[in-house]
Amino acid sequence: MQTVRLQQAPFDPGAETNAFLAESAGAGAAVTFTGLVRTSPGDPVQTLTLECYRELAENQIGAMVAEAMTRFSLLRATVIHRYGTLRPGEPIVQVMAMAPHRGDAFAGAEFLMDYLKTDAPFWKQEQTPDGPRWVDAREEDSAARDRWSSDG
Amino acid sequence: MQTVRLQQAPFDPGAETNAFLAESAGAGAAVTFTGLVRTSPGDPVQTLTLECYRELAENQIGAMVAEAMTRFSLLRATVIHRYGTLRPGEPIVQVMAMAPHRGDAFAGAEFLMDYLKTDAPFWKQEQTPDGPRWVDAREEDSAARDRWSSDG
Amino acid sequence: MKLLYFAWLRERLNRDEEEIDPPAEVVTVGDLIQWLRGRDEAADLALQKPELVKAALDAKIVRHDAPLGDAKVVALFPPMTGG
Amino acid sequence: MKLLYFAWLRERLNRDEEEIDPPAEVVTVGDLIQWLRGRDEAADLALQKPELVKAALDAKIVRHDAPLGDAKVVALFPPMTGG
Repeated sequence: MQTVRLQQAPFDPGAETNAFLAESAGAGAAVTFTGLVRTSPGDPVQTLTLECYRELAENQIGAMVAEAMTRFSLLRATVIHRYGTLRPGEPIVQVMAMAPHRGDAFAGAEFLMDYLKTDAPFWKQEQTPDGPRWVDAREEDSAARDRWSSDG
Repeated sequence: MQTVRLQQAPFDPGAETNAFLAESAGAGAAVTFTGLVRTSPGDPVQTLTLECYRELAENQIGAMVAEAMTRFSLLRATVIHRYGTLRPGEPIVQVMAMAPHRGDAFAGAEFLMDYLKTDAPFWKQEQTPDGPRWVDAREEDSAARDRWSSDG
Repeated sequence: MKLLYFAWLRERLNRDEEEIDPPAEVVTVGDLIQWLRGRDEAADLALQKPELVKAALDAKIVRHDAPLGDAKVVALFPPMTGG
Repeated sequence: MKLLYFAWLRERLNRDEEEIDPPAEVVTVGDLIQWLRGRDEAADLALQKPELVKAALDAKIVRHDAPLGDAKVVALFPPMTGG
């Protein structure tokens, strides 16, 4: 069973994990990844605004979750992704994967995160004391995604 | 900051994740692994009893968490491990790892799970319709642990 | 057809969408990008590095050599930064 | 010294702990295991595959060639199945 939710509203990471676990149906392993708005004293971020192309995001994320389900024999997978304006420490994204074996649950969740970074149509702009700046796509993120096609 | 809790009482996986996330201190990535008592229609398990050598478990798990913190630059890591008698679907273990980067959070949590499987002094006995049986240590678990020493 | 812009493309072009009616010789996404560059200076600057411009036709990602075909909605956007 | 048994070792030996006072020639964990096997038949059977017996001295895991030294608590147990 796969679920994709794109929303402006905040979500409760722990409540989402508990709802996900409630239908474990005998499975042994669940991995939850939670991504938070980052900040650091040396590079303070006041807010982070995510722009989203919703219709494309639904298509892209739906396809990557379907691939993860098959590839890692997942019993359940959920992606929750926010857009709009968020403050440091707020959850942006949560990916959950459930499988009979822990290795598959870890791999499924990490696969989804790597693909979300490069293939989900969101664009991030940070508001900083020096003004707004667009977050550039990172080479490492493309490399992280590409390793899933080279080892398959 | 590292936390190890060994307990007979149940825990609430989502509440633990939320408490863990509450002190994110600017970090971007948190991974929660939750292990559940498994069952399947073809091989039903009525209850699972975990025996524990507490003093050794505290030493062993404390050392592996300390290693994970250093090796993966984790900002926070928590292991919660239950013992006693559990029913199918109940959480047995939860591992949480927080890091600035998602790859480290995933690797830290998976490293800890792999070491818990082989190096934490718990022994599992399943109660089944055919009587009790001890769960054997698995070759794959030793292999999963050993890959962390070969790639370092 | 409808054209959508996102992120810094939207900002530099100062619009998030427009209706366009390109001539018949505009066959592919790449042709469309070149045609847009010829229309005004802001577009010429914003689209000058085609490797930084991703495209979707009717909410499906395509390469620049994809034909526009009967697409009703074309989207142009920078590399994605999800997650 | 105190000796602890866990899991199926505990079951087969029908005790979870005992006080022992091995002779001076029992120097290592491996020596102790052989000495225990000589004491009774249940121990001889339970400990017959030393590779399935792990050991800890004062709550620190050691190999079978480790000297018992001044350890107050020796634990013997099967391979661990945590997580």
